[in-house]
Amino acid sequence: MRSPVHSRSAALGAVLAAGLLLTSCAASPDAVDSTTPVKGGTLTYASGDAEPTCLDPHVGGNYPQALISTQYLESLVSRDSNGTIIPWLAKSWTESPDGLSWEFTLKDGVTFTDGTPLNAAAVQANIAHLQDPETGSSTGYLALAKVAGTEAVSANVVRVTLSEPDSALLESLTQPWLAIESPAGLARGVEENCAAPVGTGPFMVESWVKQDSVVLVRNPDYTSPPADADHTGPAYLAKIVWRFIPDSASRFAALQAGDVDVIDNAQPDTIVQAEKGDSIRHLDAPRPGASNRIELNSSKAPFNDPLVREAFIRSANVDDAVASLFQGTATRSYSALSSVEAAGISRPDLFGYDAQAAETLLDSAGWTARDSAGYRVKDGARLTVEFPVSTNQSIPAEQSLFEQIQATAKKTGFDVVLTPMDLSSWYTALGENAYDAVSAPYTKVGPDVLRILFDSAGIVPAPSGYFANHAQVNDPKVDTLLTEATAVTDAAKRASLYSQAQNRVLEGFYILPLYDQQNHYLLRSDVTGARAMPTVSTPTFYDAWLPAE
Amino acid sequence: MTDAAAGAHRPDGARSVGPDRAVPRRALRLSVPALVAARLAGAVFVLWAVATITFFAVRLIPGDPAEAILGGPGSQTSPEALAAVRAQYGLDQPVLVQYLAQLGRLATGDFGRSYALRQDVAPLLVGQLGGTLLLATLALVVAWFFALLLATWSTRGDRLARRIGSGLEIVAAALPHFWLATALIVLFSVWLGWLPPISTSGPAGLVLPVLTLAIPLAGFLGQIMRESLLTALESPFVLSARARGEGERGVRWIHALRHASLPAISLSGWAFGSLISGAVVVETIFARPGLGRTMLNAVTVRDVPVVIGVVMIVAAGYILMTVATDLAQWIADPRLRRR
Amino acid sequence: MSELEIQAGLGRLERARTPRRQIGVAEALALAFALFLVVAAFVPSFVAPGDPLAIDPLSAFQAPNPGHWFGTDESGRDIFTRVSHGTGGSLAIGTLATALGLGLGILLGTMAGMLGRVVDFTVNRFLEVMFAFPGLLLALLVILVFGPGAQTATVAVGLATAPGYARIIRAQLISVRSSAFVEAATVLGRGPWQILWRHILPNTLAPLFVLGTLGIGQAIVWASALSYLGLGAAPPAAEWGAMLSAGRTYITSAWWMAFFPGLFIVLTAITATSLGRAIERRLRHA
Amino acid sequence: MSQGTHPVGHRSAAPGPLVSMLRVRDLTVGFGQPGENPVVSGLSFDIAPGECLALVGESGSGKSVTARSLIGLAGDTAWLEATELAINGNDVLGLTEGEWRRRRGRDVGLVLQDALVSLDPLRPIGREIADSLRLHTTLDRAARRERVQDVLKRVGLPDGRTRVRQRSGELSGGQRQRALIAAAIALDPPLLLVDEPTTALDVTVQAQILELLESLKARGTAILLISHDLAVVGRIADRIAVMSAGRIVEQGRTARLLAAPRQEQTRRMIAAIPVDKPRGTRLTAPPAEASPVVPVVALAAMPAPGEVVLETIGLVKNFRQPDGTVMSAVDGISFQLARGTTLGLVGESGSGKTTTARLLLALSRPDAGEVRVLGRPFSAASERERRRLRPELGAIYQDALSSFDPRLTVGAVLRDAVRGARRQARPWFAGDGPERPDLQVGRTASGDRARVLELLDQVSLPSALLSRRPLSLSGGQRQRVGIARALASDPQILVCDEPVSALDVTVQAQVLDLLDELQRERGLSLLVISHDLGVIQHVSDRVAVMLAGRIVETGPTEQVFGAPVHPYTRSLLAAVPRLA
Repeated sequence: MRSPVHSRSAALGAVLAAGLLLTSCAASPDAVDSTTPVKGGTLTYASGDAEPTCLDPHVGGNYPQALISTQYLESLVSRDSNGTIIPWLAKSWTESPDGLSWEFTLKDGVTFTDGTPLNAAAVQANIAHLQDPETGSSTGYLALAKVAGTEAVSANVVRVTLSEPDSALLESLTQPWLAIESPAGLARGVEENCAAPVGTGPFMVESWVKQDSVVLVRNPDYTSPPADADHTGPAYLAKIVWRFIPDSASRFAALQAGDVDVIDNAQPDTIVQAEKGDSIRHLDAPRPGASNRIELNSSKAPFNDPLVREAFIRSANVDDAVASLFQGTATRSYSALSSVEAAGISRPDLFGYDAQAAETLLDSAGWTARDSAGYRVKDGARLTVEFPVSTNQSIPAEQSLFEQIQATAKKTGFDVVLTPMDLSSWYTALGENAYDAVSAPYTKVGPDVLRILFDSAGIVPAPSGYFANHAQVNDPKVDTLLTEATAVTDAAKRASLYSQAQNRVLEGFYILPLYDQQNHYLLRSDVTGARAMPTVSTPTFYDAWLPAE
Repeated sequence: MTDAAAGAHRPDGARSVGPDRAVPRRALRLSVPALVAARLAGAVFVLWAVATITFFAVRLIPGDPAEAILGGPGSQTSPEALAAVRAQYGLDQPVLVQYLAQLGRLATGDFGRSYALRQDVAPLLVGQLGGTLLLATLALVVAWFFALLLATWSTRGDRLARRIGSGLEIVAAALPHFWLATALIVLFSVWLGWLPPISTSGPAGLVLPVLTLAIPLAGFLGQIMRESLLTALESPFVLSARARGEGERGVRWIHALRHASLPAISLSGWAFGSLISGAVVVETIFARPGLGRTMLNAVTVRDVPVVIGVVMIVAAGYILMTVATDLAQWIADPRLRRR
Repeated sequence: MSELEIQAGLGRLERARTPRRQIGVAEALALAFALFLVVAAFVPSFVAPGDPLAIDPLSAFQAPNPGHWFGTDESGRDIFTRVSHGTGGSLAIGTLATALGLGLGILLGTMAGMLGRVVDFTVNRFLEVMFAFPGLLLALLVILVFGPGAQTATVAVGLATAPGYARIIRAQLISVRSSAFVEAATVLGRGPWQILWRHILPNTLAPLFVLGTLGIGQAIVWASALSYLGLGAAPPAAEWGAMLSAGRTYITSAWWMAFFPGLFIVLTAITATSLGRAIERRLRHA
Repeated sequence: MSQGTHPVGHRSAAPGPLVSMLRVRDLTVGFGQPGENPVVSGLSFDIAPGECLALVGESGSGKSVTARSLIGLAGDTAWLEATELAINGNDVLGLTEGEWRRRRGRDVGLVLQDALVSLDPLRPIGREIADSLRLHTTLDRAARRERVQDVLKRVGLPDGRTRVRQRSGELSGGQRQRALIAAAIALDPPLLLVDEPTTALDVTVQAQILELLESLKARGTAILLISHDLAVVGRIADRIAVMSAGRIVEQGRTARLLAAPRQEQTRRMIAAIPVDKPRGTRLTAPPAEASPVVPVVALAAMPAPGEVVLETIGLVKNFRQPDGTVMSAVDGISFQLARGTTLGLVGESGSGKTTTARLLLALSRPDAGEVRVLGRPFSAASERERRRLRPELGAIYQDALSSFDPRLTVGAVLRDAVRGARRQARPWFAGDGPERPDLQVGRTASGDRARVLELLDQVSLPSALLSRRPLSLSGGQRQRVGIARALASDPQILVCDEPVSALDVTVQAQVLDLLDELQRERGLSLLVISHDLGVIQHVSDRVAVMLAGRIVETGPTEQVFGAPVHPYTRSLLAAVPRLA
């Protein structure tokens, strides 16, 4: 393997060994020598995600914002590839014994790119900003739900007090949606701050041409890389042009043609194609949090019957579908959590394809008759599974996967009705409880995502109709386990509680795990030193450099 | 009766159905200022109607615009925030009041604020307009060039050339933009690697988008030019010119092509609309900023002010294009000036 | 001006020059393809006996080969089978949209052409306004209101094409109504209804057949464009536009997935154009 | 046969002059494979400088192809053979396109018939005229402009400064024709080919154009004049060659040929000319008889002028002009048509003839005045009331083709007319209109076909035409179908609007004879509208002369033609081309 990362320090070797994700395709001998980073150059990044409406990830808080803000904003803490929380803007932190108070000591001499200093007041302002309803934060707001108040212990030390213990606090704080921005920047108002947030990161937002690109330039005074970074001081690249190319074929073609250097949302076929040559490298960075799974709506017929849920799961030939559609770029998951989450447990025994077992289960559930089309019927009603598909959230290969599941489940007698929808129709369908199965990604650092997805509190929709517990798991036992896990600080105990909760959910056949949340980047092989953050797997180009022209 | 008097009237012998139709249907020929005023009134009417239709069509959209403003149904919004937004955008007013307010704002050039992009619509669209105009103008020029080339080539010689020309044009005119764009990318970017598959800052990035828009248009224009070129080449005035010793090139350039371009000019209004429709697809595929892509995105996220803004700009563009077309015809065809 | 008006006008221009002749090679090919489409639409299993939805993950992404003429898609479905079975859906969308557009066009055009100056003026202004919305934009607006889907796409395309039809029909009606043979019938003492029935309607409606043929091709292209943009019929429905849209994702590794559905759209449009013009020629020469 | 020097061909057909500006021997032209389908064969003639040879024949006789072949413009698909073809003593057989191009406009000019379409409507005429100067001389712009002014003066278009900027559409018909001639003679080519130069023009304008050609001849230009009208060419041609089916059937000095035609075709064409042929004279030989030009003394058979069947009282029709002013197309016209007679309405373009015809047929509504039919109100009645009178009023149009529904066959057209007539003839339907039991008796659906055949027979058309569409018929046949349709309701009055102006002279003669026969057999009353004084003189009992929407003179035909009172009538009559 030739990868420049590989040829570098042993410290990084560990990172790689942990599965960090820089897989190079083939050896390219001429690149071996170029180990000295080159300063300058412009890297063009093509994102297949939607163009953010606001570059400040506090506002709303979605993945496209996380992708780009990783380049210019930084969080208090980060996470390394082993799942250990590491220092970033905060050089150290302590937790009070009761778990209700945390003190963060900030790095010295860090300034925002507008020249204002990073201090305790700035952190306070950011937390206040996230908690201010006017900001319209959703992800960050949720993550800080238990934060009751902040206090500047000294200029460099900030204390965060909680209303109840939160074992997930540090994990939450690693996320880009909780990054620290310049209070002066925030004070400019939402509009200006959305156009060009001011942070401490290695790059700064220079300009943003809507529907086209955001131009980022190097922060010459950068001093605050996370602990797992490869170098210190300013970034090597002089400029990043961040483009939005929603069409995946165009995006890949642009990469092949050398018009862009990095693309995200790489499709399986393009990955396979790229791996055949040596001009493009593949970076596989599954997102943390939940695995990609089909959630079965247990609140109404037919999936209120566990037997039917199990029958559906048994009738779905996921393995063959994943193999054909993802062509080896995705691994089958049997877990509720992403494979990067250490707390995840895997239960291959529960999710194997067994059409015979499915038939038997349906028979015993009372769905014995079949209609002329071959679908099971009971009391005159067909065994229909309404499956709204969000075309925004499911990549084409995933939509094809659903089609294949539809085809295999049909043999058992399920009438799976796939309805592709745009995002707002999809949310509406969910809000109206007009679904039996659904697949929705959820990205969050740490196993606390289980609470969001499976706690019965997540069934009650927000005023807008949004809720996260799509399987509508309403199990007091699960609730108890998850609440307890949040409050526990002991790692082993916490792991055990999460593991119990997961087993209960998995054994209840509420979900059909498919694979990790796919997150593939393709890079031209002359891009050296780029990596994905072990937090939410967004790419960072702080260590990246391009060969001199 | 003198010679001159005959000009005022169609010769009796011309048709059995007579002077009733010698006077055109739009009987009232007006003076120039009156004509301009009528044109202006017509334009204002169309714009008003477009705004009205769009406004009320948008009323029919299911869902609460306030939610859209707050980031769509997926975001967690409080009832207080919704109420605040409704008041801020005037959504709590009666429909008629909102309608009049909207008209008033449009009349002063205020297109409102985008729900999704958190930006005033007018500057946003002005920024997007340039890209689309550049694309459309280049496509129109290239299409005219291709059409002229094909029309003159295919009318030059034998029947085979004419068949080939006609076949090419029919095929070109039938090519949907989305398929053509894909085919061009596969051919020129993926297989040959000659041209970038997306728009880049340099002129090379414009080649494929422009070709995508220009080829089908050239098919249409070419068919029309070829047919009218043939008609012109067979007309008595061309025979007269030949009888004066005019050669093939002179006949084409001095006489025939001018006649052949007249019907093609009159199509420019349609061509504009077709290019705008095409821009929606082309800008999406080639990742170019522009009105088409803005419109598509706005429709996808139901960003009503942007939709209204794009529709208004396109309608205004269409009206301008119609005026320009009339003007071009008026310049190219002196027969229109006499009336 | 609309695409249809141009197409219809071209047919007429061509007619002025093309001598009447036997069915040409192009027309014969168009006729053959049209026949294939009709068979595929009504008895798809006759053309392609397989199941268009039958998956076979193990034979996914096969390039065209003797077993799969058009190759297979990402789920191992046979593309020829899918394209053939998609004919019905695509033609249905095209036909229904054309019927809707033509129906509205007839309604508006007849109103304008027959009901006197006030109605004519009103309808004309309305059409002017509609023309200020380029076709796809109008369709997008309809979709914005009613949400995406095959039915909406059909309605959207129908509405977007209606103004074009209306204007052609109105012009045709006015031209026929003021033609010498209608006056001659008046002189012969025919009543207005007799004239309408015997002369005006047949002479106005005959060209509609041509328009309809041209229109179906156009409607299919438009509906496919909407599907392509993710606003029309959705996968796994074997509709051409949706197949093309799905196939485009794999364009760099499996070009056949997008190529063949696209080819059928193009061929259908060409066929509709050729047949429309051929019918036009024959109608006028007959 | 020796070439060139032979001044007078000993072939009887080619009495040529001494010096030949154009010399043609055995010219054969065809389209397609060489030798196949000749449309012109074996033509031989000469034209001397200052001489005018007229090539006369009916449509399709090959006249125009001949003219175009002589300037090398017969077309890509044409082939041409001749033993000799020389212009100004230079052999032009087998010239390349480039060589031809250098000769066109310089050695030989061509004037086409319809100046409106023969001049580029988008170019100012100054440019068109200067073309040959630009192409064949080295004159600079100013010199060319100078020459254009001269040429314009010569063709009788003064005010050259403004004229050169005008385009053909801005000129009147006569001016246009002059400009076209100017473009052809800008370089004074010694040979001018003129194809139907006066066909679409009014008679007075026609006379002026002929004078212009006369003056060119006087300057020594050799002219080949092509026309279908012997009367027109008689005026300026020195010699006439009569063409039929691609061959010259007779050639000779004008006076001789017109006075003593030797060939049947020539005789027929001369006989067909209506000018100065009294009312009732046959213009065609009856099929059975061989003798030409038999005056039919049938006047006695005509009913004495009596009751007025059609009457107009002070008809006025105004139109709004493009510039907003109001023009009276018809300005207070009153006339009466007596039963069994023919009234001829004559006038030039724009005189209001056609508007009058439309008012008579109640196709448009008069702004003042009234039309009465059989003594009843017609224009003033509602269409419903009028419909009862319509069967009494048949109409024949100039453009018969466009008056037929293009979808219908001849049979269907006539069946429609017959059925309509039957329905209208029902007594209860006819109301207070005239009772027409004659039409009703035996008129059943089964009788319709018989009636259709009867009508066809009356206009001498074979029943084989029933299944044909009018588009596939000849002009004469179409006009006969039109007449048959008009007769279906057995009308008392026929309004004929330019019934023969689109037809060849011999066909015109047949149609005029047919109308005459029908009138005598059925006692029809005819209103004939025409711009052609010859036709009017021939068919009318009384004549009304129209000028600018008014009737300036009216009276019995012999009186108006013999002793015209109004100066306009006099000028019209002076301009009529006559054979003598």
